[in-house]
Formats: sequence, C-alpha cells, structure tokens
Amino acid sequence: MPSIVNYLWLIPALPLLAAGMIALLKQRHRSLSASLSIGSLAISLGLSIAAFVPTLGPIEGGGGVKRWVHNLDWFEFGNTTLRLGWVLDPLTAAMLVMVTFVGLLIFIYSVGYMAHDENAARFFCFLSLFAAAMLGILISNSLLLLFMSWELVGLASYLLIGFWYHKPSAAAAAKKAFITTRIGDMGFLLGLLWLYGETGTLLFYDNGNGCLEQSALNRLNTLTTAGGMGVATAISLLLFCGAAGKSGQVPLHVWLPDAMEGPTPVSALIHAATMVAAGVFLIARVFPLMDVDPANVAGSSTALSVVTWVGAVTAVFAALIAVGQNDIKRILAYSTVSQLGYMMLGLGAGGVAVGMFHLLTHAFFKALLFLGAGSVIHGCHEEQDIRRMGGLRRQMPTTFLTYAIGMMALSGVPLLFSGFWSKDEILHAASVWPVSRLPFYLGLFGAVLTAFYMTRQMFFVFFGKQHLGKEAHESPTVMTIPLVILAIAAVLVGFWGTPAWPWLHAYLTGHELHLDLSALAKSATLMLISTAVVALGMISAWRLYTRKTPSSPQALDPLEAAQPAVFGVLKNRAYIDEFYEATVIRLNHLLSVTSDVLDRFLWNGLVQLVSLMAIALASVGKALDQFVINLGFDGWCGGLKQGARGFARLQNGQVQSYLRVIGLSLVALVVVLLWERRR
Amino acid sequence: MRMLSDIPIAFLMIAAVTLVSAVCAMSLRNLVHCGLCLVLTFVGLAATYLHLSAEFVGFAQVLVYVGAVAILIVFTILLTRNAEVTLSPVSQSSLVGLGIAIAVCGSLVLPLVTSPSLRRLPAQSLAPDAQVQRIGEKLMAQYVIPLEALALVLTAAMIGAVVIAMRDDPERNDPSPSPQNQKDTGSVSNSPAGTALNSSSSTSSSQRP
Amino acid sequence: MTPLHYYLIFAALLFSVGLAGALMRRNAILVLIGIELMLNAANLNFIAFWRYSPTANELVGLMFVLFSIGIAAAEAAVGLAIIISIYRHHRSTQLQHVDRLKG
Amino acid sequence: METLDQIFVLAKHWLVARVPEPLAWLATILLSIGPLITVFASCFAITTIVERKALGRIQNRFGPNRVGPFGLLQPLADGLKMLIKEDLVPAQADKVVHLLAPFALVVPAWLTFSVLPFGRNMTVIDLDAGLLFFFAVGASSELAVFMAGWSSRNKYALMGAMRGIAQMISYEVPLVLSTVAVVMSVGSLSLPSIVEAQSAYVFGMPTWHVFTPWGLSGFILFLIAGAAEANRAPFDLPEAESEIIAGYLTEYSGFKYALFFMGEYLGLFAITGMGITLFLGGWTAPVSFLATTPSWFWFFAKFGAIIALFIWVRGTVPRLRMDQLMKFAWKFLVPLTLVNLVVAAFWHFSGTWQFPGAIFARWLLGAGFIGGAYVTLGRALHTNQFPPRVYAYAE
Amino acid sequence: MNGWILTLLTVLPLFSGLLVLLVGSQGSRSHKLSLGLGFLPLLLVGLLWRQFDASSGAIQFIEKHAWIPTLGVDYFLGIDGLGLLMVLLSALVVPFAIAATPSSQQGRLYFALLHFLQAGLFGTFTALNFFHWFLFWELSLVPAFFLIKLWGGPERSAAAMQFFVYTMVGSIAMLLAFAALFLAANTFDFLKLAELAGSGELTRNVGAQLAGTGLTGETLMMMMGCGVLLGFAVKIPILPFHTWLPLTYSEAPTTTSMVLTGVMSKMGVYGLIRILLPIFPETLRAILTPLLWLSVATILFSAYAAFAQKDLKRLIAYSSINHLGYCLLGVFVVLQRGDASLFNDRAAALNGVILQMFNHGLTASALFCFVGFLEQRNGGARNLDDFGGLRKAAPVLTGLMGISLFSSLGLPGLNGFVGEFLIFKGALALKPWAAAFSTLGILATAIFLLTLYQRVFTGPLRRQSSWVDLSLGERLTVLPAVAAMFLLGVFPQLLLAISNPTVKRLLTQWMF
Repeated sequence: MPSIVNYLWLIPALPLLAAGMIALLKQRHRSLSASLSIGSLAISLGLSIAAFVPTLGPIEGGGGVKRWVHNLDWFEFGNTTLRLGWVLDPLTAAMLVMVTFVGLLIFIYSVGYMAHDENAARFFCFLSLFAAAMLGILISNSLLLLFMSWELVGLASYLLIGFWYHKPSAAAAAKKAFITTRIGDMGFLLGLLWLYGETGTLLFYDNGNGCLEQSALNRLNTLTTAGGMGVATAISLLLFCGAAGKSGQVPLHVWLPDAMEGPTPVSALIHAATMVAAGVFLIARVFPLMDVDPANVAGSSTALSVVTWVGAVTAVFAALIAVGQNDIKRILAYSTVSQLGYMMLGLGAGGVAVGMFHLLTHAFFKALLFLGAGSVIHGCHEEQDIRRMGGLRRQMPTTFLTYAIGMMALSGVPLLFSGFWSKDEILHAASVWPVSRLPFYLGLFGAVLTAFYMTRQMFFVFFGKQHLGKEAHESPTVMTIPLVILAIAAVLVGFWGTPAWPWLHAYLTGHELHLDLSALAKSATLMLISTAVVALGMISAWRLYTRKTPSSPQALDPLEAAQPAVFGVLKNRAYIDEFYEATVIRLNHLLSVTSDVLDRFLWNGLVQLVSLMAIALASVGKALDQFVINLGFDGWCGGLKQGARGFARLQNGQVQSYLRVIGLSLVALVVVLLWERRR
Repeated sequence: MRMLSDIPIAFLMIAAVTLVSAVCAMSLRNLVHCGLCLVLTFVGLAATYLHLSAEFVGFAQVLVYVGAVAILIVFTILLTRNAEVTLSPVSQSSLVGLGIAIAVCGSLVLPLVTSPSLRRLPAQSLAPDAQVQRIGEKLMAQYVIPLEALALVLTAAMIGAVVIAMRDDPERNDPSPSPQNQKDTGSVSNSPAGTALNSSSSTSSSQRP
Repeated sequence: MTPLHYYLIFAALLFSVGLAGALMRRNAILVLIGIELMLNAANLNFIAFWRYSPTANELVGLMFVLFSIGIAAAEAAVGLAIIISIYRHHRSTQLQHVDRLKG
Repeated sequence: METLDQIFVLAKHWLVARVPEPLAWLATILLSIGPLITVFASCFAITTIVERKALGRIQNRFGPNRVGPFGLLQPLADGLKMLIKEDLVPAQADKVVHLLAPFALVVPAWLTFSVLPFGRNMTVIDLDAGLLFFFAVGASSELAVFMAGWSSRNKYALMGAMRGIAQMISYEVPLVLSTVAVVMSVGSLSLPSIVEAQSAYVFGMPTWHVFTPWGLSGFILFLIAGAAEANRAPFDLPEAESEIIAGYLTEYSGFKYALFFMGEYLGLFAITGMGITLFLGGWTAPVSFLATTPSWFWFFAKFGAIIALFIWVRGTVPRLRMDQLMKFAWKFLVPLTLVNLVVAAFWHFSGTWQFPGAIFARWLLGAGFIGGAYVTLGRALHTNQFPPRVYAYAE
Repeated sequence: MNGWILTLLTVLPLFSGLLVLLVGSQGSRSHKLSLGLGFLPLLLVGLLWRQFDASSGAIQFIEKHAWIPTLGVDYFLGIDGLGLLMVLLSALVVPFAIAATPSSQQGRLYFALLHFLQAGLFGTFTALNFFHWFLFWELSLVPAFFLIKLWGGPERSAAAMQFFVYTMVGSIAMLLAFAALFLAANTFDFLKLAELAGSGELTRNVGAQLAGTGLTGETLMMMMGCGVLLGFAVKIPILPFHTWLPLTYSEAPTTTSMVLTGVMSKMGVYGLIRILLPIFPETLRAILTPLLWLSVATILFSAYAAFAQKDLKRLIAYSSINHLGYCLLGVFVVLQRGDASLFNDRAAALNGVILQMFNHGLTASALFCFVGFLEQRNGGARNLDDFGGLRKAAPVLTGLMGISLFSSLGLPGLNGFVGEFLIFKGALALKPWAAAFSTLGILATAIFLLTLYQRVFTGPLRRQSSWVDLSLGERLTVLPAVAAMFLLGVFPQLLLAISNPTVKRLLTQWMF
C-alpha cells in the first residue's frame, strides 16, 4: 500500500489551512492571500499527481481496481464506533488531478480578475475553502465524510455566489443556491441514514464489510421496502436526489443559472469544473450500490434507469432554454446543465467510465468557456448581455481563439476536439441502452441544440457589428495564459478516451488496455451521425443569424420573430422559477404564516382564555363576598352591639354595686337550693 | 326549760361582745374608734376560737389581726386623713345595702335553723387533740406545699404593698402633689423599688401623710 | 357544750354585719373592715365545723383557718396599700369617686 | 430539799383545800395570780431604785439617797407621788381612748407572766402553745402605744407613737425568729418542756442552750430585740426626753403615767423571764451538784443578773438614731437570726457525729459560720457616710 | 462515599451572588467581580471532569444524607455523564452571559441573580431525589422571573408573569404526580423509583394504594405520567405549551435569554431522560405516537413560525424551540418497542439528544449574544428590516455570527450537525416516518436562518454612521464559544466519551 495514502488527507487539508490563515489576515494582504491559496493548491496538485502515479499500472493479479483505504475512528455511540476514512482508487486519483489542475488555473486566472476588487483576500479564502471541500468529497471513503464535505461545498458555493453581497440579487441567488442544494441534501441525508441503518456502516470500502462491498450489497439486494421497491433502489434514488440538487438536474436546477451572480472565476470553478461534477462523482462513487436491483429488469437497475431518464430530459430541456438566453454566462450555465444531463445519461446508460470521461472533458472546455466569457466581460467593462456585444474577435483575438476552441469542443466538432469523443461515447452507450431508445434520440436532439446555441453565442459575441459603446480591450496575460492552457487541454483530453485507445475506461475499470483501431470502425456509423447532427446545428444557426442579424441590441432575436410564443417561454426559463415561486415558496410562506397565526392566536388564545376564566371566577367570589357575607354579617354584629351596650351600664365602676349584685345572687342561690330541697 | 348550766353563758357573752363591737366598728362616726372596735371584735373572735379549744388558731388570730392588721388599718386611717371625717347622711343606696344584708342574713340563718341535719350532730364531743406538735407535723407533712405557697404569697403581698403605697418620686418631695400631676404618674408608683426590708409595711416614719 | 348551730348563727350574723357595713358605708377603709369581718365569720364557720366534725383529728378545718388568716393578712396589706395610693390619686377615699373601671 | 423547792406549790394547795368547794376554782385562780402580782410589783419598785442607784454609780454620782436609808424608800415615795398627782387630760383628747390606753398596755403585760415557769411546776398556766401566747399578747402593746399617742392629740405624742410602733414592729421579727431556733431544737412551744430539755447535766456542765453556738448568739439577739421591744436602753427612742419630751407619754400624768411606767418595766421583766427560760435553762441550777437548791431561787438569781445587765447597758450605750435603729433591725438582726436558725439546724443534724472532738468541731463550725455572717453583714452595712477627713493645713 | 464537591458546586454561585451583592458597587466593578466569580464553578467542573471516571457511566460523586427521614426524603446528589455535561453547560453559559452583559446598565443585582440562577441550575442537574430536585427546579425560576421583570423589554411584566405562572402550573402537575408516586412507593428517590417502575411493581403499588379512586394502576400511572410530562412539556417546551417562550425570550434582557435558552430549556429534556423515561416507560410507550406527532409538530411549526417572525429574538426563540424539538424526537423515539438489534440506534438517538442539548446550549446562547450586540449597536431596535448590509460595516461580527448561524443550521464540521445526525440516525431506524418529517424541519431551519443572514448582513448598508465592529472585549467573549463550535464539530468524541457510557447504562437499565 503506497505511503501516499496515509498523507491523502493533506490534499484537502492544505487549502483548508490556507483558507483559515487568510481568514485571520486583514483585508489588505491581497497578494499574500492569493499566493497562499495558489501555493497550497499547487502543493495539493503535486500530491494528487504523486497519488495518481501508483494507481496507473495494471493490478498484478489482474481484474478489479487498485484501491487503498485508510480508515480511522471518529466517535463511538452505543456499542459501535463511527469510522471515517479516505480511499485512493483510480476514480479518486483522476478526479483529484483534474480538480486540482483546473482549480489552480482558475485561481491564477482570478488573481487578474479580482485585481481591482478590495476584498479579494476574502475571495481567495472562500476559493481555497471550496477547493478543500471539493477535494474532501473526492477522497472520502465514508458516505458521511462525503456528505460533510458536500455540505461544506454547498457553504463555499453560498459564500462565493454571494461574494458581492452588496448586490441584493447576489445575496438572493446565494440563498437560493444553498436552499435548493439543501433540499437535495435532505434526500441525500435520508438515503445516507437509511443506508447506515441497513448496512451498519457508512464506509465504502472497509476490507470486506464496507457498504459498497459485495457482502453489504447482497444483504441490501434481499431487502424490499413496504412499497415493493428494493431498499437499495430507494437508497440510491435518495442519494440521486442529493446529486440532482448539487448537479442541477431538472427539478433542482433553478439555482445554477442564478449562481452566475458570483464572479466569473467562481462560476467557472463551481459550475464548470468541480461542484456540479460532485453530483456525478457521487453517483460514480456509489455506482455499485446503484447497480443492485432485485427486479433487475432489462439489464439496468431501476435506479440507473431513472438516472438516465432524468439526465436525458435535463439535457434537452436545458439546451432548449439555453437557446433563448441573452446573458453570456447564463447560456453557459444552461449548457452546463444540459452537459450534466448528458453525464447522468452516460452514467445511467454506459456506466462509470462513460460518465467520468464526459465529466473530465467537460470540466476542461467548460472552464475554458467560462474563463473566456469572464475575460470578455472583463474586456467589455462588465457587460454581460451578448446582444450588446458583437465583433469582438478583432479586439480580443486570444480570447476569441481559445473561446472558439472551447465552443467547438463543447458542441462536439469531430475528431480534433475532446467533446466529440466523450459525447460520442455517451450517444453510443445510449444507443445500446436496452431499456429504450428514446434517450438516444433525445441525446441527438440535445447535441443539435448545443451546437445551435453555441454558434448563436459565438456569432453574437465575436461576429456581427460592434454594438458595444466603449472600446473593448484584451485581458491581461495572467488571464489569457490559463485560457491557452485550457484550450490545449480541451483538445488533448479527448484522446485518452477514444474508442481506439480507451485508456480511461481501462484505467477506471481496471481492464486490459490495448490499441485496436478496429473499434473505431465499429463505432464509425455513430460518429458519422453525430458529426452530421453537429454540422446541422452549426450551419442552421450560422445561416439564421448571418442573414437576419438583429439590427440593434433591442431588436428581436430572429428565432423570436419566427416563433415568438415558444421563444418567449425559453427566454423566461420556462417560467420554472415563477412556478416554484408560486408553489414551494408560497407554500412555505403559507405554512409559516399559519403556524405564526396559530401560535399567536390559538395557543395564546387558549392561555388567555384560561386566565380570563380565573379572573371571572375571582370576580364572582368578590361579588359573593361583598353582598352576601358582608351585609349579613355586619347587620348581625350591629344587633349584638346594641344588646351589649345595655349590659355595659351594669359595670359602672362602683365597687359597692358589684357587692350588692353578689349579695343578691347569694340570696337567690340559697332560695333556689332551699326550694330545691323542699321538693 | 333548759338547765342554767347548759345554756352556754360564756359563748353567749363572747358572741354578744363580738357582735356589738362588730356593729360599732361598722357604724361609728370616728374611724379610729371603728378601728379599735374592730380590734375588740378580733379579740372576741379569738376568745371564741379558744372556746372551741383551738388555742393555736386563737393565739394566731390575736398575733396576726390584733398585732398587725389592726395597726395597718389604723395607720391607713391616719394616712388618708379620715380621722376627722364625719359620717355622711344615710343615703338611699345605703338603705338598699342594708336591705340586701338583712336578706343575706335571713337566707343564711333560715336554713340553719330549719335544717334537720344539724340537730343530729352530737352536742357532746371530746375536745380534739389540737396539740401544736401535731399541727406542726401536719403543716410540715401534708400541707407543706400550701405553706410554701402561703410564704410566697405573703412575701409577694408585702413587696406589692410597699411598691403600691410608696410615693411616686421621692426626689420631687413636693409636700402635696396636686391630683393633676398625680394622675399622670399612674396609680401604682413606679419609683425604684426600695429594698423590701427598708420599712415595715407602710408604717415607717418617713411616710409623711 | 354549745350546739353547733349557735356558732353558725353567730357567724352568719357577723357575716351579715360585715356585709351591711361594706354595703352601707362609703369609706373605702370601712368597706375593707367589713370584708375583714366577713372573712373572720367564714373562719369561725370553719373552726366550728372542725370542732364538731367527727374527723377533727385531721385538723383540716384548723389548717384551713390558719392559711385563711395568712391570706387575709396579705389581702389586708395589699388592700390598704391600694387605698393609700387611691387616696393619693383622688385625694379622697370615697368609693363613688373611684369609678374609672367602668363600661 | 424537795419541800423547799415546792414550798409555794404546797402552800397554795393547802390554802385551796381550806376554801369551800363551790369557790374552789376562784380560789386557785386568785392564789396563783396574787403572789405573781405582788412579787413582780415589788420587783418593779426595787428595780426603779436599783436602776437609778446603779446609773448614779456609773455616772460617778450617788443615786437617790434622801428618802429612807440609802434612798431605799424612794419607790414608795414615787408611787405615792404618782397617786396624788392631778391626772390632766388634754381638752381635744379622745377621752375614752386616752383612758383606755394605759390599761391596754398593762393588762397584756401582766398576761405575759402567766406562762413563764418560775420554778419546777410553778407555772401559772401550762399552755401547750405558751411561747405563741406570750408573743400574741406582746403584740397588742403596739396598739396601746398607738392609742396613747393618737388620743392625746399632740404632735410629739403622735410622733413618739409612730416611732414606738415602727421600732416595736421592726424588732418583733428578730425577737420571734431568735426564739424559733430554740423551738426548733426543743420541738415544743410549751415553756416548761423547753426548760425540761435544758435540765440535763453533761460532765457537770448544764446543757443550757446558751452553751451552744446558736444558743449564745440567739440569747444575745433575743436580749437586743427584747430591749428594743421594751423601749429600753439604747432603743428608748419613743420617750427620748432630749428630742420629743416623753414621746407618747407626754399628755399623761399621775396614775396613768405610773401605769405606763409600770407596763414598761413589766415588759422588761417578761422579756428577761422568757430569755432565762429559753436560753439559760429557766430554773435549772448552773452546776449539777447544786441541783438540790430550790428551782425558783435560780430563776430569780438569773433574773437579777439580766436586769443588772440591762441597767448597765442603759448606763453605757448611747441612744441610736431612728434610721440607724431601723437599718440595724432589718438589715442586721433579721439576717443574723436567719443564719442562727441555719446553724441551729446544722447543730441539730450534726448531733450524730461520733468521731472524737465532734463537739469541738461542731462548735467551731457553728461559731465560725455565725461569726462569718456577723463580720460580712457588719462590713456590708458599714457605709462610711463621711468622706475621709482632709486636713488641709496639718501635714 | 459521601463527597462534597457537588454541594460546594451548588453553593458556590450562591456565595458569589451574595458577594457580588455585598461587595460590588454599580457599574463595571461589580461586572468584573461577577465575571471572576463566574469562572469559579467552571474550575470546579473542570476538577469534576478530571475526576469523572467516564468509562463506568454510573452515577458518581454521590452524596447521600438523610434529610427528612419520615418522608423518605434524603439529600441525594450525584451526576453521571449526562449530569456532568449539563453542569458543564451551565458552568459555561452563565459566565458567557455575564461576560456578554453590557456592564453599563446592569447593576450588581443583575449579576447576583445570574449567579443564583446558576445555583438553581447546578442543583437541578445534580439532584437525584425529587424533593431536592423540585426545590431547585422552582428555585431557578425565581431569579429568572426577576431578571425578566426588572430588566426586560417593554412588555416585560406580562412576559415574566406568563413565564412564571406557566412553568408553575406545569410543575404543580408534576408535584401532584410525585405526591401520588410517593404514596405508592414511599420514596422520592429517582433511582429507586426507576427500579420499581422497571420491575412493574410501581404500577401494582399505585393500583393498590390508590384503589380507592376506583381506577386501575395503569390509568393512574398514565395520569401521573401525563402530569409529570406536562411539567416538562412546559419547560422544554412541547408545542401546545410553548407560547410563553417567544414572548419571554424576546422580552427578557439578552444575556438572560442566553441563559434561559442555553440551559433552562435543557432542564426539561434532562428531566425527561432522568425522570420521565425511567419511571414511566410503559405510560410513555402507550402514548408514543401522539408524543412523536407532537415533537414533529413542534419541530415543523416552530421552524415555520420562525420564518414569519420579524423580531430577531423571537426568531431565535422559535429556532431554539425547533432545536429542542429534535431533542424531543430523539428522546421519544428511544421508547419505540424493538429487539436488541436497535440498541445502537437507541444509543445513537439518546447520545444525539445529549449532544444536541449541549451544542444547542452553546450555539443558541452565542446567537443571543450576537443579537445582543446587534441590539446595542442599533439602539434597541431588533426588527429584521432595521438591519441591512452590516457585512461591510462589521465584518468580524458578520463572520462570527455567520459561523454560529451555520452551526445552528447543522452544517457539518460545526457542532450542530453531529447531534442532529445521531438523532436522525436513531430516529430513522426506530421511527422512519417521524424522521422523514423532521428532515423538513432541518430544511425550514436552513431557510429562516439564511433569510436572517441575508436580511441582516447582505444588501446595501442603510445607515453608515452608527455601525462599529466588535470591540476586543466582545470578541473575547464570543471567541471561546465559536472555537468550541469548531472543536465539538470536529471532535465530538470529547463529549461522546462522557455521554456514551452513561447512555449505554441508561438503556440497559431501562431494559428496552
């Protein structure tokens, strides 16, 4: 077991340490904090690479995946002890390298971006906190540790999104992000607890009795909940809720577009590379659990099929909305949502390797696109509406070039760009999906839309007339270098997963790796279809916008002119926010008002009622006392007094009169006695 | 009808003397004379006791009443300047008093005379042995508690009498304290109680009336 | 020996003389003298009954009289002291003036 | 010698036998009273003259020596004078009470002699409560003094009466208390039985009470109180000539004065008689071998001795001031007699000590106790009224 | 066997209160003196902690002297893990409150009353005999009443009166119940009563003794159980009996409400664990479902009511009702019938409850302390709309209050999470539906706390002038609490080492 495993915890710890130190510093140490966070992340990158190296070679015994685990006790309750730990296996290593590498680039980029922001120190603190949390998720071998880092990531995203706190919209967006992810997290927590309840441990791999290992899975396989659904499936679905929340799948995606309020590096880091990837990583991590399905109909467990369906739907839905957006970052946000849909589709249909491959490629080119957008905004003096831009390719050549590479990678231009290979893998997996072919068609339609809205965006931003009032300027080199590096990476990353040389697949699943060009042939048909689709999307967008270029920023979008109703819906983000506003928020408000009213009036009312009753009782008592007793009693006493006065005269102070009385009474006594005796 | 000798001449004589002196004690104008008649009554009574062969009681009666009480009464008469007072006219209330007294006398004598039981008593019984020795034993044995109590009562009475009768504030030896300021100093003098033994009960000469 | 009821009648007479004096005379000292007489009449009764009682040897009557004499002496002393203080207070020993203790 | 002792008793019985039966009881009475009165009346006369002669000698002068040889007929002369002098009665005086006063004094005085045992079975009336009778009758003398003082309507008389009564009442208490010690040890109130108790002889010494510690102090206290009771010597304040003329006797003259005078002396004789019976063993002889001499002789011998003592005291001791008198009685005599009672009780109970020298130990303890009480009381009462003299000039 | 530390502990605050009254003059000197004296019990508890043999979990430092033998009342003190933690909490919260009190207005009487309150708390947590316990239960009410009455907000007299009468009514019900119990078992000793109850003999005795009433043993035990439960329900509070709490907490002076919410509400839950559960297991099990509904209702209603509050203090008051709702859930869920396999879950729930009590004590008092600082700075106005954008003006206050808000939210890594996690783990295993509904509570808590954070700290700063950041003194007051939040969040084993053995012993003792 390589010694690096024992120091694995250093990777998240270093940025955390950096974040702590920066927090303690005063605001004005901008450069110090920047260097601290970048330095710590650099070291983490080095460590990640060091951790990546031992996982490369094939396992001696062949079969299975190299996995090293280091567990430690956290606390005991009852007779058990809760144990946390971290794991090093190909999945972790790959992600570690990707996150640290992209993170580092983004950190460097943000030095430039935040140059003129006075509380940049705090920005770097939150960034390193975020990095630490993300790395925590990656290495954790316990679902609980994963959940804790998960929540910390949520916190970091809250802080980062709401970084420009003086903007109320930023603060609202941050809160919205946190709460929506929190909703997902509730599901995650319930799933986690249920799993803990069922398997007795939350450690993934604990040499034999971890929850993801065969013995636990077999046990789970047998259990079914009351509703007939398998326990494993139920738990997986709950975990998927968490993932959906974090990765912005359809019902819980509303927070992601609003998260654009934060500074661009934040969006890049969070919404491109890492945070959103956390959801996918979670599903990848607990894939064995997802796979367990007693019913096991049609070759794919219900959980995975749900993942696939949700992924597909999100992909198409988000792509549709992206078409109708005018804000440069919002388009990219929706594109991320749709790409995440693709990843879920890939995971659900094709398994861990397919999903992870698209995740890795997407991380690079989406980070590239976001940073590019960032430099565009930076250049256009904080202008975010694409309709006001235009023709920037001349003023910002490097940004234009790198952005073009990113766009082509994203829309899946064949052969050269990584996006094509990873999307191709997903489409291939979707096509062979036994359950149904609809996801495949949705995938294709999504690809078309992706190509369409990216070209639209390219046109609005870089081609067409110069609408921008001011003079746009190219971003400084500190920002453009990461762009260039990312552009190169966006291209190279594609080659380690091509059907011909599926290195990643082998690496992740521990299979043999051998170069066979024949695989290319097998998937040639699929590749042709996807290139056709991409070409279709790009050409139609290009023709549409070159012919009917909107005259002024306020002018209607050509699509809108064609289909005003549909475009309106897309533009307003399918009114989902309003829908949520109407239902969930209103319900919450209603509940709170009712409980408050209930509280104030019902319970308080009861108490007041009781006190009123007591007061009433008291007053009755007083009345009774006043009229019945007092009057009666006083009257009687008065009579007594009169009588007594009569007797008082008898006691006139004359001693002799008393003596007379005694004498008389003596006589009377004797008379009585005599009279008595005579009879 | 009755033998001369069995009529109790001695008793009748003594009784007559006592009763006459008692009546005088009650009716004489001059209080001192009343006092002296009272002394005579006491002596008469002592004689009756002797007649009833109770010497010890007789002598005690003489010693206590004639020796002490009579002196007390006489001194009180002197101290309260009544020596010269003349008899006030017989008022209506005093007649009522007399009537009641007569009624009481009748109610006492009538049953005595008519009661059959008294007659049954043996006229002749030997004189009981009232030796001083036996009285002493009785006192010391059976009646020791009443004796002690009596001692206490006497001491208390002595002290009480001295305190009550003492002048209020000897320092202010104002010869004739007007009733006014007398009233406010309260009847019972509360001057520092002198030692109980400094004067016999109210007869010491320092007691200027 | 003179029969018992002679003594009793004598005592009764003495008692009523005392009572008459106490009731008729207005002077406090005379009232006190009257009371003394009544007391002595009672003593006489005791001795008389003692003398004629079958259990004379018990000396009960006698003892009674002895103690009664003691008490009478104490009572006389205190009574006279009170009369003196009343005199000092009211400048007169007429009982009508001394009527503060009334209802 | 038996007959000599009982000579008078035998004479009386002889005479009574002579008298006819019905008057026998009258005769016995008269025969016992007659000699009593004659003897003591003559004693009265003798003592007046002896006293005046003795005072004279004390004051280094002759007493009355004009009437009769060496003045012996002086009492006869006084008596005659008293009878023929005019008997003045003050105008406002209360005639009745004025007249009664002397008799109220003399009669009780004579009555006191009825109980004294002059000789073996020579007591007029042997009363069971003789001592109590003696004091009961003695107590009436205060009344007589009051009647005298008040009836003569004279301020000096009244003042004298008040003083006299105060003194007599105050000294009556120690007088009675000192006799109580004797009664307690003898156990009876009758005087002959007290004398009987003292008649035994131990190694020739008579067991008179005076030879016991409490007896000695009791005797001294008795004499002092008795002197005060009879207005004698140091306590003759009521008739102190220098201050209030003759005290309550001022308004008396002639026969009533003589009666008073005689009453006083009779009171003295009664006190001495009682003293002798209680403490000096009455008619018992001082030494065993003299027991045969007649009992009444010893009584009158002791009687003469004590009367001489009184006269001697009268001649030497100065008269007390009134408050000193009172203080002396209440603060000194009464406590001492009480202590004496305690010692008597101690003496009585320690009678059972058998070890040799018990008598001396008991004597020592008793005397010590009384002496101690005497000293402490004396010191307690000695309040030096006068601050220490300051001799301003003499160094 | 008879130690003296606990009596000293109970008496020490009384003396310090008196000392402050006698020695301290108005103003800051009494504040410093009281603060110094405030830490003495903490030292003593430290001593206790060191001498406490955690592994045994049994009751230690026992002091047992006959007090009123005829009534079977003896002076019986002793603490186990639970008691020790509660004592530690009171020893921490009260000096924290004293430190946080602005020394300017509060006179020495204020501090003396705080000390007396602490004495009452120590007495309650160490007493093992009903008589002695009830005495301190009431004793702690009196200083609280005066604190509220004399230094409270505008409606303080109404609040103080309601607080006092409400709790009094509850405790009278409890007193009656225990009187009846005494009739049956002839002892006031909790441990003996627990044994009797365990063996079922108590019910038989009660039935026999009170046969006159014609009711069976069970119904009598039910009535008595409900009586005692009412006493605690008012104190914890459980839903229908909680109306006094918001009024009282908002009207009481801030530092008093720190102690009130920090420790006083814990007395109720402590009472449940120490008295109600061991003595009335059957009764509670019979009415378990309604109780669980009540606790869920308490959690949800209070959370949602908090959301609708405008006044900061009322909001935190409701949040503390919510948190105590979790404790309720944890305690009642333990009663669920089940075989031995559920032992760990029960242990989890009970440990969670103890942890929650301790952590909430710290967090809630810290929150009130911050509210106090806000109130001071804002001139007494505590309405949510009065604040805004404080982050710019007072970043340190924002940071620290943020941390305590998130800790109260139950963010992992801070102390709030561990307790809730354990409760929910236990609850889910024992009563899934209750746990499910309660998670809604967590969500609601998140919502209203973040709303608070948003309304107070973010957005444009309205009044630039009056805001100043935390002074050194205030930072020093709050820092230990915040540090504790981090420490307990990361190392809960510190507390669990103490509470777990006790919980195991209690569970085995209750034999279910």
